[in-house]
Amino acid sequence: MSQPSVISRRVATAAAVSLALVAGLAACAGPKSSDDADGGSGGSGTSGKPQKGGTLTVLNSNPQEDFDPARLYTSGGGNVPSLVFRTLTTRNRENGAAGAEVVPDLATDLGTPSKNATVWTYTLKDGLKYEDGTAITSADIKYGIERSFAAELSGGAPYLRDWLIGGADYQGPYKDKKGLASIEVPDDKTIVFHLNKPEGEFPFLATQTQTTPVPKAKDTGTKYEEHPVSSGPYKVVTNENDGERLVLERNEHWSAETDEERKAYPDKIDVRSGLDSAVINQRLSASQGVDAAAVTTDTNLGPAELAKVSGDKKLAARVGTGHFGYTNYIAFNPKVKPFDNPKVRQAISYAVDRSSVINAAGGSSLAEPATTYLPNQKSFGYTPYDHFPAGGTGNASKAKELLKEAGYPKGLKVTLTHSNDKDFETSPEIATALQAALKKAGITVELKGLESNDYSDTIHSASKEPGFFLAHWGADWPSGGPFLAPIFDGRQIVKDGANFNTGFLNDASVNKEIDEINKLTDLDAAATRWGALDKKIGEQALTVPLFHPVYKRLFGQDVKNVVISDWTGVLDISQAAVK
Amino acid sequence: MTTPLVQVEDLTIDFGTVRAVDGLSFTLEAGAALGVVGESGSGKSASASALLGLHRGTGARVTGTVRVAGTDVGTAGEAELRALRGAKAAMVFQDPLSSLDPYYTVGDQIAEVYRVHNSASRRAARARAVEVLDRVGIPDAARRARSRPHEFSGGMRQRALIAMALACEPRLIVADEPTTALDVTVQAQILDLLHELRRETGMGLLLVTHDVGVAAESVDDVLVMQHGRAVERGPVAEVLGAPRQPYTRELLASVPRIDEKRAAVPGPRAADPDAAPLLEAVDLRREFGRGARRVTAVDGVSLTVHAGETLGIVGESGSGKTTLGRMLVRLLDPTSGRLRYAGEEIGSFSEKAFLPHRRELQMVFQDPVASLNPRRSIGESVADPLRAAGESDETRIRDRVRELLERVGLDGSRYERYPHEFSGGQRQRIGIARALAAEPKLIVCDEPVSALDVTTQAQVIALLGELQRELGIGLVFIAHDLAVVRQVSDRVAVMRQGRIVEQGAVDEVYGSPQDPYTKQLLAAVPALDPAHAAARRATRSELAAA
Amino acid sequence: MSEALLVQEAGAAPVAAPASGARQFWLRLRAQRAAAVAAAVVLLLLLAALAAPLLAALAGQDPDTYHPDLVDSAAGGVPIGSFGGISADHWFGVEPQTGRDLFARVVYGARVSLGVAVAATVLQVAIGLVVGLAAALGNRWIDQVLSRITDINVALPLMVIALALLAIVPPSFPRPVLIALVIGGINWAGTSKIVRAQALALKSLDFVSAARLAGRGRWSIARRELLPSLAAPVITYAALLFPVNITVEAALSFLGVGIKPPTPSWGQMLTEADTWYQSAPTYLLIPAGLLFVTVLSLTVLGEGVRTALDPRAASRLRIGTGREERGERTKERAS
Amino acid sequence: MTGFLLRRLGGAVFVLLSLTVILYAVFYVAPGDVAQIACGPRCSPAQVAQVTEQLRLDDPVYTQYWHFLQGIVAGRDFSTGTGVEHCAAPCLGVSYQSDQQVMQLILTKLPVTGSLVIGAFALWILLGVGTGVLSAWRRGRITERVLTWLTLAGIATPVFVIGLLLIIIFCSTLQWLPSPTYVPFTEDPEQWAWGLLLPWVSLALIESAKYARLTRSSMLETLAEDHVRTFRAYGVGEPAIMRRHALRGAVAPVIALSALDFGSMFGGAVLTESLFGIPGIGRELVHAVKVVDLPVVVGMVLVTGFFVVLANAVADLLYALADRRVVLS
Repeated sequence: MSQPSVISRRVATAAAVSLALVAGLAACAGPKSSDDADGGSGGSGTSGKPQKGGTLTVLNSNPQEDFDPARLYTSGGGNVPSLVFRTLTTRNRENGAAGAEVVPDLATDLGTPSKNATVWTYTLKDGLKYEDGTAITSADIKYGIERSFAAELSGGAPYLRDWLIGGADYQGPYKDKKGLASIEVPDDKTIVFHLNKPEGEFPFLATQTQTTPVPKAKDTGTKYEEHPVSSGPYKVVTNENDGERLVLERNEHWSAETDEERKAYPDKIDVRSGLDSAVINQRLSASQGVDAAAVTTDTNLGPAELAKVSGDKKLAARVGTGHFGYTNYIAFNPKVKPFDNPKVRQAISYAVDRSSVINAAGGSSLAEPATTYLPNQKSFGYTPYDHFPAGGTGNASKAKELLKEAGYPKGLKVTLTHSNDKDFETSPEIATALQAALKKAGITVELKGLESNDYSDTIHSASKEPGFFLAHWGADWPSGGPFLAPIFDGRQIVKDGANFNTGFLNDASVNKEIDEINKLTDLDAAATRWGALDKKIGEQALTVPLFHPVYKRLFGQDVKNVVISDWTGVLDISQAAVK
Repeated sequence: MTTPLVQVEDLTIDFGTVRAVDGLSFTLEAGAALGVVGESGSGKSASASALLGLHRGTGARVTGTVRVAGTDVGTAGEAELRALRGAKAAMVFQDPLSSLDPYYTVGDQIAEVYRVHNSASRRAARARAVEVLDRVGIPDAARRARSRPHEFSGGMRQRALIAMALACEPRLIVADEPTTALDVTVQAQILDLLHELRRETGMGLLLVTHDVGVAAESVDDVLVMQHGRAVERGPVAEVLGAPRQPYTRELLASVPRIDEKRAAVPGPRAADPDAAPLLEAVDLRREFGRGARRVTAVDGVSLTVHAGETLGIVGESGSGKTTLGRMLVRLLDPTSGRLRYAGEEIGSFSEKAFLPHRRELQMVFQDPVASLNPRRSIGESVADPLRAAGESDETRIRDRVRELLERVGLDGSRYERYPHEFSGGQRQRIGIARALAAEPKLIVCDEPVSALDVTTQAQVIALLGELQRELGIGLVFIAHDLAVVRQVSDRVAVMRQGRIVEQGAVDEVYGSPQDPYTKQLLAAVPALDPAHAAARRATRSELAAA
Repeated sequence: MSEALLVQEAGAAPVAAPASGARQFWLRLRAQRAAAVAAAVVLLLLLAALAAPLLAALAGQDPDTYHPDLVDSAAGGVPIGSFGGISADHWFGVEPQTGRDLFARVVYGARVSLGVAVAATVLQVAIGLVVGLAAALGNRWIDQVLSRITDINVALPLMVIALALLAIVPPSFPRPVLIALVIGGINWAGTSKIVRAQALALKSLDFVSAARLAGRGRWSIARRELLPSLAAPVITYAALLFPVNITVEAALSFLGVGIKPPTPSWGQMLTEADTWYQSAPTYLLIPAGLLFVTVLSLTVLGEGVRTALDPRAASRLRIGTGREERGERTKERAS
Repeated sequence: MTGFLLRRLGGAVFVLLSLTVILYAVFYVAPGDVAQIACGPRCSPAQVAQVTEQLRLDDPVYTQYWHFLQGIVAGRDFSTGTGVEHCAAPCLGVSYQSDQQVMQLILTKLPVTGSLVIGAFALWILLGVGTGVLSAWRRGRITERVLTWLTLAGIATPVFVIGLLLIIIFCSTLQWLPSPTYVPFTEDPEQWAWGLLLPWVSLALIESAKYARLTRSSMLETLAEDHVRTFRAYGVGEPAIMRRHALRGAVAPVIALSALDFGSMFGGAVLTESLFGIPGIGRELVHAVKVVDLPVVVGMVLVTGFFVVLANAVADLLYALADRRVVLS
């Protein structure tokens, strides 16, 4: 009797929703674009030139349960995996907006597009080696991508499946020995991707860990994550309790000459996870013993802790602030009455009290008001707009007026669906704040809190989707594409599975514009057009953007060279030094 | 003459508002034996405790002087008091099981006491424990010293307690009801032991007891107490033989006597031995537990009860008499055997099938506290059989209950009262009223008077007799007290280890017992006449030797 | 507190404590000063909970209104002013982040916390009574089956089942009711064990036999003869269960499956306030203090009830109602 | 004795099987698409269908249960994609969400929870019994009152509040202790102890309260018994009475309760484990419930249930050993 084992362990946090980084793996933030480029608002805890050596301790709440490149979602697999896995391209490891750029990693450049950006060709650098000294070949990268199609190793982002020719039907190398024909490896250094439509953002996709080379001979299927073969500066020495305790040591076969991005100062990385977030912040603020050289890659300062930190200058100097492309918003399902009526949606847009929502999310230091769906960062093509100005605390009279026009002179009674997670995002606190604000506009809100799995199932089901609910969306990479397309592209409506086009928008002009932008390989030009598209879609009031979170995280007093990019928002541990 | 061993002057003890002892004075000379006799509540136990200063720290108020073996108990310091306790005067308590620590071996407990008063090594103290245990007649004392109290029988435990008292060779032993919890045969042995020890060691004995017979057997002088006061004191033969005080006379008159025949019964007693018996048990057996722990409580008992007659069942504890009684009214199912009632085989009836007859077989229980639900009014308890029979007219129920209460000699208006507002004897009457409410054909009385003082016993027994004559019901009277059984029964059955060893007309069995066990039982009953008691002690040792 | 202890403690109560009218019970309870004070405190808390809207109105506040102006948004939403923003308007200060009035939330929270705990306790006692009685009175088979079911109940991890059940039941079902049902439905084994043991002990008493002889059926006996006598141990046990239930509600909140906002409960407040210990201590101290006072009062009251239910206690309390108890056994005063 | 053990064994098997049936039933109706969760949020319906098939979630629930039982008796095989992994009997299955065999998972978590429980246990017995003895000895005096208040505070305070306060006081403010972390005993016994000290203390503070009460009440009960009167009447001093007789009376109930607590703590230290980040059974269990990882939930509950059942039997045995009057039945 045999039963296939399984799959990702992707856990509630990730499942809930937005997907994207969010989850425990990479949450994060980088200094705000305005915060500039020279050191990040976090600054570098201690002055002095960073030196090699020492042990960097990582205190996390979520274990690195997935350590298989096929199963990681976030670009570069977030922080820790990126020390072990190199990818075709990668994030630019710099502070702020500069960090939102994509740069080559294993490949010599960002890829050569042809045939209207439907074919992308990459050439590998020379001298690339695994931890065992064997050479990395383009065939290994192809194999790494193919195995991510296996049901046993699911969990990655959907783009390869959606973009590669034949991707939708391919079941991975375990079932289909022939492999995926749309990936060609003419020689050991070259790899060619054939896409089913133009995708100017392919270089961004190439940052994902699925493009990490996996030597076929070393593949042990679901067991691979116990000891993945390193291509990066560190190798896994210990992996206990499914990623709860990780010890990484230097990979002697990694050469800094081939890797401009990873600084790899510490000799050893010690990841301890499964800690309560309050405990992590306590330890980081005390910064005693090993905790002096500690950081966290998944735990933000909560409002209470922020209150404490803001009263302590010394401690405040050890806070890294980051902005990650992320929006929390109200979503409407226009198929459900009364939200089919644009006036009702507009009325609610006018009525929201963003200041109390922001307070509920942790206050103005932890959240910035959002009136646009796209995050307020240049790389996304941020174009400011506020179609239904509610001011700081809501415009109740305008809302009432609209309700009257919509045929609800005596007010309205609606149900707001939210999750029961304690995440300050789609959580009850936010819903409660909205409830109080809408009451002023004569809208009685009943709250319906769902447990995480139920919530995720419900809001992503075309048939069960509620009319009025809290949602959030994070960037798979810092561009408008993965932010707008899944949500507003009418061809991505999924009837019998997880659907993310929650407004069921299927507008030919929107669909066409998305296709047009995808053809652009000039990413700056694309960004501008994404911004314009966002503004245009915003008029339909299918969502009410609420706030963009700001991430604040403590690091130990010995930590130097703190780099926080706008891409991940996380203090980048590949740059951190402890000596 | 030297100072007396015990000198009590004007002793008064108050518990809160209740005065337990009221101006008591007496003395006890070294080596003498004094019996303190009285009914419950007479203050006899409280007085005994005062001799060792045991009321200290309990909230009781003690005034007057108590001197024991040269120690002024009232004013002595803690250390002085501890030096008195056990070493000069030792106490033997009533309930031998609860008076020993269940967690330690008997030997260790005696050794502990010994070491308090003697600087002896652990080993020496243990040796002393074995020595005294051997002295009090524990067989194989060295081995039994390593047993825990629950592994001892009641008599053995009482011996162990006496051994503990002997350990430090005290000048006085205060024994508080030392035999009350024991069977007659064992009681006799313990009394004999005390007698012998006293003769041997010359220590003084203060014996507190409610049983005049026990006092008659064991002491030189007797002090009768009532309501906390001394009523009469004198040499035992004098007080018991020719009481001067009315209370003493009343007390003595109430004591049932084994050698006294049942008074002739006036009125109709429909005990026709030829008529079909009301209840017939054939070869009844009852087992408890399963497997290796199986115990046979009743082992093949056959008997008959006729309407209007009283069958007495006597036996010591563990003889199976209570189990038998409960089977007779179907509170317990027999393991095997037959039980015929009114011509029907009811032994195998299901509870449901038996229901029509259920109320015709009633029982009066031993413990007047446990047999009434403390949280229900007594009227409700008595009305239970009426309601269960389907009567729902509240007035009729009340009338009938009043009638019944009055019939058993209680105030019929006390329907709403709760059991704790009644004395033991009254509660027993309520129990009888409840049994009568069911209009029974047969009542099994399980030790109905053993928890009562003698004067009360006599009244309850008289009531039962009266009712039987009046209603013609059959009675089964179960008791351990041979004298009581003799007073009430037409026929008697003697039980031992689940079997009936002897059965017959009451005068025949008491007059010329056939079974050796019956003889032994009869010989163990304490006699009121001290002279007679000495003779019986001799008989007992003969029987024991035989 | 594990139920084993509770069993142990309540089990120490005498089987069929003899004789006590309601009045004597009351006398004995009143004679214990600590218990009397505790009873008053409990009563006060219950009243406060019942009169929550009134009390909040008296303070001129309600539990749901946001006061964004009373918190420092940039500092994470810490209340402005000393001691968590305590003022003439806000007697207990305001809640961090939202600025909602803490006094109003505390009194409304008392409703939920005490309500859930009362309901859960009642449920535990009710199920425990039925199962325990049935096991004690039924035949060997019924006893075996029910005892095994009780074992299963003991072995079921409360938190796991609570997590699962709270996810299954539709969110429209009132959460406090659900939580009471879950706590009550999962944690009754202790009660049933006590009831079974006590009922077995009582069953062998003569007055139960007498009721059988009177022709009463099993359930009639259980109701009339056993139930009144079970009251003592069960009440004692319930007084111990109650505070445990309050902390279980808090623990469920801590695990994220407790009472849902905006409904306040002490447990939920404690959980939220946990991290605010340093920056807004009153937020933690007020519900924690109240919880402590409640548990303390209930425990003292429980002890008091247990003492009062034991008539032998009367002599200790020197109110002279139980003194004759002992002598009574063997005494007849001229009847 | 043999009979006692056999009956207990039978009862235990019945209880444990019932637990698994209940869990299968509860999770059958629980919301949350296991395959979707296992697959990841952006899986296509086709991919989810593949995962469903792989996890055999398309089988009827009773078939799934049957396979579970078969696994316990005979073991099962699981595909890793590149090969087959054998899960030897007694096989509790493989996690839906990770690839670990449940048995292995349990074996890695047991020592962790074991460390927590054993240390806390020793501490709470010491603390609880000590407090109980002291308050029985000083009954009616101020010491007893203070101790009573302290124990009540222990009962009234949720462990997550006490735990956090301890961290703040000892790790942050006073900086006397390193932050709590779990280091396996086999790796470094000294760090193991230091790392677990605060969790031990937190649990002990809360648990010891009831032991204090139990010890005190048992001792007072014993002091009211007749045999204590006997020894007083024989001149035995009060200290010896307390030590030899009163305390002895508390031994049996304390031992019995300890066994029960010890057993139930294996699944019951959820809050402590969560707060201090101790990767033990309780925390894993809560996590597994949240992600609908049925094999892990069932396996873990079987283990915690086993400890509870075992503890019950051990408690009875110990009670009988401590108090020879008790007969095992």
